[in-house]
Amino acid sequence: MLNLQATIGAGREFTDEINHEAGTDINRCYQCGTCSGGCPLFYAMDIGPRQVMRLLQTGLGEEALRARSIWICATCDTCTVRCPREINVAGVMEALRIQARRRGYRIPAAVRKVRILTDLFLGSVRRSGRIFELGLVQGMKMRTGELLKDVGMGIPMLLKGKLSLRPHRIRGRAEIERIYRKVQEMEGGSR
Amino acid sequence: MSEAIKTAAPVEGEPMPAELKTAEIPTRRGPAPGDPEFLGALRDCCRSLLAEGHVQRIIAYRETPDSLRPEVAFFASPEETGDLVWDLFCNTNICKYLLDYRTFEGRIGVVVKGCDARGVVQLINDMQIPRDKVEIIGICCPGQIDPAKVESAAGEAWVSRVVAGPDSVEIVTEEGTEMRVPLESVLTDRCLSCRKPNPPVADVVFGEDQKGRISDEVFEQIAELERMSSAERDAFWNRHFERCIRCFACRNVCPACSCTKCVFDQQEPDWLAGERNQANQHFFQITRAVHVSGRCTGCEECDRVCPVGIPLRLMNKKLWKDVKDLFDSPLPGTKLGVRSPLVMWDPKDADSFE
Amino acid sequence: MKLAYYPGCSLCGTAREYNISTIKVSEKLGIELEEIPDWSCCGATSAHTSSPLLGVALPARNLAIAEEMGLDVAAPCAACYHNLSAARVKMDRDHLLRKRIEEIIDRKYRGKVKVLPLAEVILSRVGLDAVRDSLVHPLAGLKMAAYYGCLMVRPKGIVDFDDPENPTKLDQIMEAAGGEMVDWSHKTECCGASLSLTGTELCVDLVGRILERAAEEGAECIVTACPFCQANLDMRQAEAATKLKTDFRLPVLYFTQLLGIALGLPAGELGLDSHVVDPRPLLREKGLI
Amino acid sequence: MPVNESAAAEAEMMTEAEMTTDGASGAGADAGTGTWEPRIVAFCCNWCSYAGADLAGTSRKQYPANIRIVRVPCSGRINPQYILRAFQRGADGVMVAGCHPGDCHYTTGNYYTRRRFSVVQRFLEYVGLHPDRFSGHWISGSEGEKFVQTAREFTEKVRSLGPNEKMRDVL
Amino acid sequence: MKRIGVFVCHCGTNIAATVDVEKVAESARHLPHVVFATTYKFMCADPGQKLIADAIREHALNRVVVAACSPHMHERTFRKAVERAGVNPYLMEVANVREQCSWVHRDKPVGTEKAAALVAAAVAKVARNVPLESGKLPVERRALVVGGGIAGIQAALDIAESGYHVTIVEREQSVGGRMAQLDKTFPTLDCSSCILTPKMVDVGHHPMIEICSYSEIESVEGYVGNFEVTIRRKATSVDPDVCTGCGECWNRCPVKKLPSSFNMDLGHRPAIYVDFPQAIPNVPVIDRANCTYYLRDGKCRVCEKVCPTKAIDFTLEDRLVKERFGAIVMATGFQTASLQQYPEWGLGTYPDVVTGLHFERLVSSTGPTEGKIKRPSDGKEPKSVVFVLCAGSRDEARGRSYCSKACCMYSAKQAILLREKIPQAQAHVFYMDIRTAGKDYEEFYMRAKEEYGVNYIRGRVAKVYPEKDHLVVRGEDTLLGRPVAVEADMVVLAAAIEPRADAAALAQKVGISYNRDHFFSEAHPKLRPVESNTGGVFLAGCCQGPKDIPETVAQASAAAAKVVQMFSKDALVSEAQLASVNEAWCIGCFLCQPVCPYKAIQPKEIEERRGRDKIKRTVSSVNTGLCQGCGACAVACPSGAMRLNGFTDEQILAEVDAVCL
Repeated sequence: MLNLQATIGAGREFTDEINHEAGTDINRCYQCGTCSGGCPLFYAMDIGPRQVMRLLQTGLGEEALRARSIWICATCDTCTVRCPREINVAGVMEALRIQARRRGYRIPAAVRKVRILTDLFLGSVRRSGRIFELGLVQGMKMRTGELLKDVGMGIPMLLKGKLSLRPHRIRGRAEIERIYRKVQEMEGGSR
Repeated sequence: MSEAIKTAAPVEGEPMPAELKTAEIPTRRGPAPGDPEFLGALRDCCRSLLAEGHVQRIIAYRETPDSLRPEVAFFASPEETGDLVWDLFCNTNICKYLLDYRTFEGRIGVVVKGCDARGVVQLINDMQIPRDKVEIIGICCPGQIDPAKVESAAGEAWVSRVVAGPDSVEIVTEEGTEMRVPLESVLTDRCLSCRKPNPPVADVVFGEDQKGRISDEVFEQIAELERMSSAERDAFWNRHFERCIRCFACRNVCPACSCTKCVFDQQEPDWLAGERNQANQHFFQITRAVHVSGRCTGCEECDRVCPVGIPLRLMNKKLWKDVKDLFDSPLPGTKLGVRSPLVMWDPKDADSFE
Repeated sequence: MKLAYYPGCSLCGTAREYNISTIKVSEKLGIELEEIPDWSCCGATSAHTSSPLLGVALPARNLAIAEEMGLDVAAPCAACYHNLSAARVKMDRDHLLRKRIEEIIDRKYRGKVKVLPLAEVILSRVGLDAVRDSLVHPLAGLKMAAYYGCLMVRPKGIVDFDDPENPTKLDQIMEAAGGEMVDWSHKTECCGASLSLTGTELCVDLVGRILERAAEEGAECIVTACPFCQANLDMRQAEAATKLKTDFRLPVLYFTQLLGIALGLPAGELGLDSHVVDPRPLLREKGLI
Repeated sequence: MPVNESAAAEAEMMTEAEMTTDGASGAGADAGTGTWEPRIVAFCCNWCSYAGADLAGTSRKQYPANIRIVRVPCSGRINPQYILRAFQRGADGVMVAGCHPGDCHYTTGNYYTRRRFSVVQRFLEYVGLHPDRFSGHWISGSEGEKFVQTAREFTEKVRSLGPNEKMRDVL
Repeated sequence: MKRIGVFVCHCGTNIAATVDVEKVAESARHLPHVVFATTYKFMCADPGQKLIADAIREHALNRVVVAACSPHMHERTFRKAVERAGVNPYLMEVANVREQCSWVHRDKPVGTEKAAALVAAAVAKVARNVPLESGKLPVERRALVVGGGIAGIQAALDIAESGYHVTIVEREQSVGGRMAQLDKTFPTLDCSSCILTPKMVDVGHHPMIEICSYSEIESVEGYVGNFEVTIRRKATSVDPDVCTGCGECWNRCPVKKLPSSFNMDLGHRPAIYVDFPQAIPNVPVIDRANCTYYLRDGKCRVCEKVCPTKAIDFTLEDRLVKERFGAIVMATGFQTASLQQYPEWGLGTYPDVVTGLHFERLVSSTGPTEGKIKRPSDGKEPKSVVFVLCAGSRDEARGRSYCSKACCMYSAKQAILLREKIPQAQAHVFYMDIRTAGKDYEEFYMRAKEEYGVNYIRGRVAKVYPEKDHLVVRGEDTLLGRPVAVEADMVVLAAAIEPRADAAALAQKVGISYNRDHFFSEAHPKLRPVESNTGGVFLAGCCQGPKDIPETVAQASAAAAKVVQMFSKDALVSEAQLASVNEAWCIGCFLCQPVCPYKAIQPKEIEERRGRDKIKRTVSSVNTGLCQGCGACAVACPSGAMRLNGFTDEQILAEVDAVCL
């Protein structure tokens, strides 16, 4: 049996933090389901954006941190645009993803690749200031073991010069490194 | 005499006639003040008006022992007009005396220069005297001389006589010494920036239309005040309002102030208390200025007569500038039948409210 | 008129043809593009989904450089336009954030720079009449479906290029280029490109839905202004067709490529050879190349 | 003059002294904490802004108690001399509120308010009153929230300016 | 000798909770002229009013201050109470210590101090009040009803039945309004025209009712009891006295294909038309914008030729008719939202996406499809129809935060009609909350689900798009927690009810206020729902807010009762707080005259002694019949000669002084 006034009390602080980060107010949500209905990836999610809002409203926000949905969300903002209660739904999903990472929650296996790609992407930018696409794809293959994925696509793109072999390093690389460190200091984040 | 323009007194049901017929300036013109026969022609005109019964009284000026300060005189018979005079020392605005003649049986003639004539028109627009009861004898004013400036130019010596030329003035002192100074240096302050020296409405006019002197000096002073911080402006006006002795000369000389029972004289409601603290001084000055805004003809008599020299023109002209910017209305007293813009409205008015 | 050009990482790699056609079309239309010196990546979705500050700081560096150049920024790539515009708007709204970002990127940023997608530059600064006047091969008979995707039009307030539900600006440009535009319902339905490497089977479903609707409305090709959408719709088209047990050959082109053809630019220079679904047969059939 | 049974001769007019009420605490001192609290007089038109203030009440929306409302039938009834009087008696800020132009219950009342106060507002500023101490608003009967918002913002603005000395003549 | 009594109300706990009423009464006792101060739990109740009466007797009070709720609530109540106790009602002032003090300041000491100040202000003001008598106003016992829908018809019938003349001004060709467009009505499913047309006929033939159809309000002058309304009788090109409504003209008119707005553009009508067969008045009008005679100067004239009674007269022009009325009932009804801000639903893009009113026309026997439900795109019979509720309503993001109240019920009805006419068709309803707050409403909704198998899906529709030959409606079934798509041949959007497009402009013409959504504002939502803030103007139907037919009819009869109540008195009690002139101070400058909105100021010759002789002069004077007490003249008068009783300069200055100290 869920003791609601307890969970609401306990979860209030977390919900307020998410409200602050997403710059919105989840208590306005009247559970109409437009966000889930319009979400292109809801069918692949374990709990839809509407249910995530409900969890946060009832203080069970922590549960959302363990869900696959916050990693599947493509931040396409369809939900935010159509929400009749003007809630930044995509912002909430993004804030939950950041909180999950910051609080070190285990990421469900099925969506772990999203985290791997994000780390590879940010690592590549940190090193050379721009994305080294080939390095990214190889990094994904190494870290996920799917060596033959899209191999058919790779060769023609190479031939058409769409995949440069060397990363394009910018002069201001030190600046980018400094930005990463500064952000880390300010956010005290666990990268 | 020109046929008097019939102005309907307030008729039952329609208090303000839709459009008073604005009198065109008549073709009959007398000689200009500078002209030697000017004074004779003026006296003849007044004498014949009285003699032929067109008017029963004429308000003009008369000689006094102090030749720099002629006095206001009320001529009732043709003979008296012998010592009627008009020279460049006729600063006093005589139009307000018409208020004493509201119930006078008969017509009244007034000898008025540009600013005085606007006062007469404003009194007519304020329904205080009907247009057909006033014979306006207008004079295109070359600019009035400030006696104080002449005396300071003459230094210690007593001034016995002054002969005003077109652009210079000859001062003759008791000891017989003579000195010539440029006209501009002795003109009354307001005449230095007078844009409308010619009577806008008159039955007969003496002299040709004068250009007047364009100077934005007062508006520059206002702009400078507007640039100050509110604390500086507060200090500026405190310093001036402090000196006000509440003699009410500014109110008593103003053609737009025609109330018989002024708010400042009322006990109930107790608008203005007697004590001369900064609150009451502010209340008096601000209320007086706001009451006449939209009807002030810009004659600046108030500024001239203020015994303690408070720059009232800086207040009146500021209000006039804002009224003109906001409502684009004509200068009060220049057109018959025009009411104050503050008793009208327009859907497209500017809006300073949120 | 002169603009600071921000190509973005994709236009230097997989979306090479978008870069070439953008530069060529801009020259033809008199838009002077000066590449932002030493620009860096805008962080795409990875930055703002990992750290709010990083998501603003990375684009802010480029905005600061553009501000030094004193030029508004033209960003053809929808993702870069979204991130640059989001950074600008967030810093406009939150004075404290602007101060912290200035500290992070160690550069002055006063927020005087506007960010425009290339389509907006063509529409508002060049004008459709100028495009019509310089047509050489109007795209007569070519039925196109304009696909806007999500980043370029959503959310309102962060990007204000066009209506988030029913955008029409790309349609207007391509109609000015003589093409026939199809009115269809999935113009702004998300194609899931950010999951192309991490959730490929999801992409296939989403791509399938979009292409099915476009084909049903009689479109012969898809026109877009987003390298993510182009890559996703192009590369996943075959898998989507097999999964839906139907076949549709809808070449996915950048609007600058087709605009280039309409403006008479040589086909060879527009990178028409670098698509998975080859557009050249269709274009030859229409007599455009 | 705390007289319960007023034995004073029936003076038709109020003498100045009688006006003082030692019942209410000194002007401006807040009953609770004793720190300075700005006194704000709001002239509200009966049909719109006064009704808006009522709506703020029925919706239990909180706003600073510094605002004290004087009801007038129409914003067109607000005489600029009332503004001067309020500052004289110790007000630190004065608000004038009426119906939106076009909505006036008497059709044209607020058009004159708009004209009159666009002149008076500039003139008050010109003679040295700080512009943030006087403001005008159009608030309709259904804009309870706007009344509260305006009340809060104006109170804070006046609070930041401190007590008003100009034209103050508190007995 | 002023003896003031102060009565501070607890209002239960509404005031007493956050204002120390005893302390307020105590501080009031020290105010000048206050000889008695007390508090009581409910001043407005009988015991409270009795308390005032007793105190007046015991303490010989001649002025009263009641510190309670807003004067808008009980000023009238306390004035009557004071009057019954023998004191002039205008020697009573209300201090608003509830809405403007206790309810908006929770801190008790602060609230108490402010309440004391407000009471001090009321006492200072009442000390300067003078006894006033309200005058008598003549009443024009003729009512104007704006709008000929069911609200207007019901109001008109009730007023006329009470023996007073009523003029109905209806913009369309016929009365009937929205209800004429409906097929069946909930919850009884009886046919709309069967219950409406008899009333229309009554209105058509009632001796006391004049119908000005195809007409609009041009301007409204005057005030309660004495409105002067200019009505624009638009030119119909048909002489109503001669026309018998035989129908020859509209059957033979060559211009056939004009979209019929009555049928929501689903059907067509000729250039000379009546809205629907049972139209009252049964006299057609010519649509001059599309009639060949007017388009190609003088051609065609078929209707003129075929008309047996020669009723056609192309030369008729608009006529401006000026009439006097004592009361006005606003019954201008509603329109459904255009939903242009919702491209994701495709209304206006996909032909098979329609609104509730379109569906009513499709299912109505007088409709374009004679009652057979057919898809607008290809005329096929729909096998699956989706009804979408809250289409535009309850959506603050796009400008409409309110619930349109009637959609849940009429959508259920439409689903039932669909299932009755096409038994094998499926009816789905996407909803957020079903609201059946009426008698037999919930039972009707249950019948739709049980008896007619209507499928209710809890979820707000996210997108509607065409696929092959049908539409797909996408959303989430929030009870299942899964994404759902419903293939539909037709989608019916229950579009939000909003006021007519020109409601705001009409409100300004008549002089009544309206809210953010342009619904007319009622004087008090609970206590005076059918009165506007402007005396003599009453409200009925959806123009005041979304509602269904039963509520509309109830409001119409209520408004009629108010009108009849007004007419039943021999004269109207006029406002007592009017302007008056202090003739001694008035200099006759007439600055007051142009600012008076009611032209109530006229010149007056008076005789005065000036020294020995008598003089005659002109001063201003106020026509108490026209003056409404706005006070603009009092401010325009520099000397203060023009006074507004009840709000004189002395009173307001006293209030300002008390409020500031």
